[in-house]
Amino acid sequence: MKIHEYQAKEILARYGIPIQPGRVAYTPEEAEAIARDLGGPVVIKAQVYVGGRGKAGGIQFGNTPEEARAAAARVLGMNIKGLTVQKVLVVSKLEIQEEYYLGIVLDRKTQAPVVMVSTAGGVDIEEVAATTPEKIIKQPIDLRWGLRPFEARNILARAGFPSAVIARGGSILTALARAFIESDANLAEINPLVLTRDGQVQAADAKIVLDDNALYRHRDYAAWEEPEEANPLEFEAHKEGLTYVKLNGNVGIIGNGAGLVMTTLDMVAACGGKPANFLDIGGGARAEVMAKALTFVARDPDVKGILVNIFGGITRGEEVARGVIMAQQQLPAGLPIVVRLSGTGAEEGRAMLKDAGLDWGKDMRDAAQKIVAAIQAKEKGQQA
Amino acid sequence: MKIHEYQAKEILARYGIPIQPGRVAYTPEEAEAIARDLGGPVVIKAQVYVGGRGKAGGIQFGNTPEEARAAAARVLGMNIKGLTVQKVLVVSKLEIQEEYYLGIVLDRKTQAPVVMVSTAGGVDIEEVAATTPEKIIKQPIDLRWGLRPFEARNILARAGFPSAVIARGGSILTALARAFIESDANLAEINPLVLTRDGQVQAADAKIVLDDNALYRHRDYAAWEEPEEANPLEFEAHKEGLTYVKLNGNVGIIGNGAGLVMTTLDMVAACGGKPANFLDIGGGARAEVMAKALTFVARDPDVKGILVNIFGGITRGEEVARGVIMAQQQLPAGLPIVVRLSGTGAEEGRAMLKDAGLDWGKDMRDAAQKIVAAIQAKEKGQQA
Amino acid sequence: MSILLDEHTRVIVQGITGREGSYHTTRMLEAGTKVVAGVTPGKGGQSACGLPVFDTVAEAKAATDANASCIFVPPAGAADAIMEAASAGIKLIVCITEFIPVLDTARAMLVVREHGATLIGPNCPGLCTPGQGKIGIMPYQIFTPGPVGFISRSGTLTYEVVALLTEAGIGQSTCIGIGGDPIIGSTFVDHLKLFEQDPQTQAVVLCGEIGGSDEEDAAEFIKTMKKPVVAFISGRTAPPGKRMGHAGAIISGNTGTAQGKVAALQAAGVPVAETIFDIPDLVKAALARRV
Amino acid sequence: MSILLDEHTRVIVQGITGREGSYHTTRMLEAGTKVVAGVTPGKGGQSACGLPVFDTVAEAKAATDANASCIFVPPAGAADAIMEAASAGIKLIVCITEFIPVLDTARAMLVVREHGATLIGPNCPGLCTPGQGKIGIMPYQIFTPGPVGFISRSGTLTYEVVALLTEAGIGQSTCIGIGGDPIIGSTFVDHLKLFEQDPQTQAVVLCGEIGGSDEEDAAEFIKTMKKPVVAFISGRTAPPGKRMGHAGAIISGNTGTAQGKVAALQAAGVPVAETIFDIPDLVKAALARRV
Repeated sequence: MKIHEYQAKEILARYGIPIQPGRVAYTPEEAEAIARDLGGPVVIKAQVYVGGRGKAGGIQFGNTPEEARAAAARVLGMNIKGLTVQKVLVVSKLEIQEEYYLGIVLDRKTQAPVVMVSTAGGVDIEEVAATTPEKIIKQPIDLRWGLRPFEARNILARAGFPSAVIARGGSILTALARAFIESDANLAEINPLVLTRDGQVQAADAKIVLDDNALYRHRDYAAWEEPEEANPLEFEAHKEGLTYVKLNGNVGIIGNGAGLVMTTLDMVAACGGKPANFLDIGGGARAEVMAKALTFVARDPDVKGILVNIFGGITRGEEVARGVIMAQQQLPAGLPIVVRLSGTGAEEGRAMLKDAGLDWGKDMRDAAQKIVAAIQAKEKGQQA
Repeated sequence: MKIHEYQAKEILARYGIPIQPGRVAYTPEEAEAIARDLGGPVVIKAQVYVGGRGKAGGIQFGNTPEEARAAAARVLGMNIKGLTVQKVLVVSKLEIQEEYYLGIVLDRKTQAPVVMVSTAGGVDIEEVAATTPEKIIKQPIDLRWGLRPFEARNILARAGFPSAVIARGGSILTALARAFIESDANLAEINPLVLTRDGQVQAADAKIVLDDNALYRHRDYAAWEEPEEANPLEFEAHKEGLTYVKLNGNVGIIGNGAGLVMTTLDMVAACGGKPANFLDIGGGARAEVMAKALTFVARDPDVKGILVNIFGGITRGEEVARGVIMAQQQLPAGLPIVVRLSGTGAEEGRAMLKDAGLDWGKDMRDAAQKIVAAIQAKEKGQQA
Repeated sequence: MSILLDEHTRVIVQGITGREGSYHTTRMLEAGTKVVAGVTPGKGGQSACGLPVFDTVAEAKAATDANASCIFVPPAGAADAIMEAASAGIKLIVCITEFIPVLDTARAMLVVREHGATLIGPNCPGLCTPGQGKIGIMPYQIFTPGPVGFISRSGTLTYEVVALLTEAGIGQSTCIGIGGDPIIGSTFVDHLKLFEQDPQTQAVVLCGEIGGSDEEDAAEFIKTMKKPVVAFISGRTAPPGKRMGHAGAIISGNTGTAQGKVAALQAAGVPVAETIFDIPDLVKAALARRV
Repeated sequence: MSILLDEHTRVIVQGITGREGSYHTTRMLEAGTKVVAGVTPGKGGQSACGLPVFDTVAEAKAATDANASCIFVPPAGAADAIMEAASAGIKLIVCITEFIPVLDTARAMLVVREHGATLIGPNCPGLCTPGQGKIGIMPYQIFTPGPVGFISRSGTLTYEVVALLTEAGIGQSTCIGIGGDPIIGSTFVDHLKLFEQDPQTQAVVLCGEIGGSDEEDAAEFIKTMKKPVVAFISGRTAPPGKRMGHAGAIISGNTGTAQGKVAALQAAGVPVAETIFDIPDLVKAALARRV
């Protein structure tokens, strides 16, 4: 789960990592009031779930409360990579002397969180990794220990951090690792970590991605989930317990098992169609879940037809068929649906579908070809 | 640091360990009110820092609020092993089916916390250890992991806990280990852990001893420190930063370094005296600390004379002499004091003492003999 | 012969008294798997699916001499169950459970490695040796014994492809679903090594997907293999940054794309099927080359 | 010869820029100890006591080839400092710091053991090899070289006894204060083993105290030793359940009493001094028997 910069900083602050004072504003007036409270120049930062907001104009400055208000007015409502800015973080401006990078990411290969630090901070770390990889020092964390203070200092020393930053930076990195582990993060980074002109070491920006599977033990963080994603359907699907990803095409796709659904997407594409979504109903779904999935996919106005591809195991063909028939009445009239059933209960399910007048495919390819053809026929009909 | 049963249970409850509902009462009226709130029969338990309060009558029962009041009236003010009961814990009475023992203690040899469990609960575990040691299963905790749930279940299974208690008892033991480690305990035990007639598993009594050296990171627990010890001087000494232990004799003893002070005690005893206390001023003490230690020791009415034994290293003889001379005016007139100085600054210190008319010993034995003789002479003089 | 699961495999089921655990234990027994006991803390001494239930894996192992475990424990306790099995000396651990917090899996892996055990999964369908039985939730009736080893990160896709192979008359030695999580107990390479040594196996089918670099690592290893490998990669149409159902199926920046994996495998001389329907023919050709 | 500290010992001081650290570093240098560098995070590049200061032990070791460390870091960071030294490959670590939380020491010991290092302390005065130097805070002028090894759980008591030995004309090979905490890095037995092997050492004085069972363990080991040992135990008048200054000096129930320790040592044939004034004569007698 992605969270906003201000939320990531709230986590860091719980672990004693110094951050700039500031608060979130939803209106220019609030931004002005916060700037007045803080005193002195402020930074207005768009709170959206995408990177690169600086280049997009989502970070602006104000030397006075009035300027802060004007800056917030420019940033609020701004569209950044398809996302509308609905809130900004207003923080005191730092007098920056140096910028560094501290990050921890879950590494599949070492099967552990890996610390990455660099004296090249304040810039895109993937770019640093691509162009000057020697500027990034990496080290896996032994999860039995966490990152011990001496290890944090050693990493910073090896990366060439100046002595003045090693002691406090080491404490911050140790705390960042604790925050990562105790919050069940997949990613936690401070970029930049800044050394200010008056010698403070602070986290000027932060990014944390949490493990969805661990949210059950972090109720406070789970409450931060927001329908602010590029597509609100994904947020709703998640709330409904459906694994749904919005795509750009017009063929709605439902299946059981992530690999099978991905393969169905690929198959539709191979047959000349464009998938509108990924939807995995998981294992052992009952008719009600199937019906919910169908009506959910149909809510996307781009969807011109739906392919259901089920390989029955724990999931039973009759249940799938029953679910499709249940949903049929609620779906837009004339929306093409092709169902492909295989495995447990496939015979029975197919018979039920036939009785209900629904199309079915003999295998995944056949079904994919049928739904693509049905949509093309319909579009031609509309054009004609 | 010792804490009371109700405080230990507060810690356990933070870790999700089930305990009986109840509160602390300072008066019989409060006990009655709590019993009324709880409803049903209650147990009134003396809150004192010693074991064996049950045998001493410090645990009583009340079936009604009125009985609870009467029971509390009997227990409050009771003297248990030299301690006056100032508060009682009032809790709902459990219908006990079985009693077990769960404990974790710091083990010097394995250099780790060691889990000890037994199905022989509710009795003195040291007695079980002495008479039927096979009934106690022990296992060290790997501090990198803590005690993992499966390890806790394995220990209980090996100790012969019934299946009905293994799942919940395992969770409780895991939580007890977390409480031990995260609170920096030296000892944490639940005795008894009870299986109630209605199938609940609860901590009916609890004891936790905290590591004094780690209290700086547990401010909330440190605030529980109380002047309720058998000797209030020990509590005050601790607040003053002095390492002081009250003993039964009449020779006040002050020295630098724990081993040296213990040896001085032994030497005084070997010379026919009886030490009144142990007081270690630590390394590098200044005159002010020395003076404070002297006036502190003299506050014990049993003290009939004081021996100061210093081997100067970081601690300087002049400072010691200056401190003794500073304190002299505040001490009871005619109280014999013998100072033995060796090492750094000893010459200068001895000269200062001579000028001030104070006794000194050429070595530890000589000084011990002198103070014992001085006290005996004075006592004879008083008898004559 | 086969790999991992053979006639010497004696299986316990952790979480046998749960809905999933009892359902699939019955299916495993029907498939001929030697399931010898179950484990559910607090239910020791009871029985389930006609098998004795123990409170701990240690007790179950001592009583039945089990050497494998199948885990159906819910996510909050699944990593602990893996550690319990590994610590008790169980050498083959199959964890079906989905949605385990990934750091829990990472911790469990420290114990699995320490004890030299093999973990399949988590978030996997398990494995199947046709004719011997299965550990996990694969539908046993679609399999048929034969010369092809099969490894996949997916569940239902495995069934789909195995059904195609069986229809085409191509039997399987052992089929393994390694799981869809970012951290899994054993990788393509681990099992390719075993198949390379297995006398029954004449060719291997590898079904990969987007995310991570297991397929790229496999391609590197295949360069050193004597037996032919046929591959399929799903997720060619998946966009970057989106988790496609499996927690591990995500393209991060330029890494983990289907295109990259296909290219790596092809560079290692592996024929990569365009669609799953091409797999049987590619396998037949591979087997023919082999003979 | 001597044990642990000899002419090849190159010492760094962790916490060199603190009050205690800098004071005792100067004393160590005066005693002829080869102190080669200091470590204080955040002060790398500065100098202290005429020595270069580094941010990390790893850097200090790389620059100076140090093989020993003396730790004056405050309690909250001392265990981390021990782990840092051990992880950096320092083989002799002397931790002077008192009041370290005992679980911190227990954790540090896992690392010390893993790296095969020797830890003296914590809460100890360090060690001294007369004629070579000292690591720690012992007053160097009271020592004189000779044939007697010395091990004690106490600081000032060590000085007291060493002064008596020196006055009696009995010199020392190496004197070690092992520390007064319940968990310490090295025990009487560890050092008895080294003294048994050391050609210079002809007899050993062991000063124990109440609490724990280190003295009992030592008694067991002494039964196997060729060299004579003389012992003294302090705390004969200490009551049970009271912590006598040292966190480790506490009688729990019937264990850790002075009487028990004296009896165990005597049963192993060790002469135990009634008071410290008896020690020199017992040592002379032991040396005489030896010759």
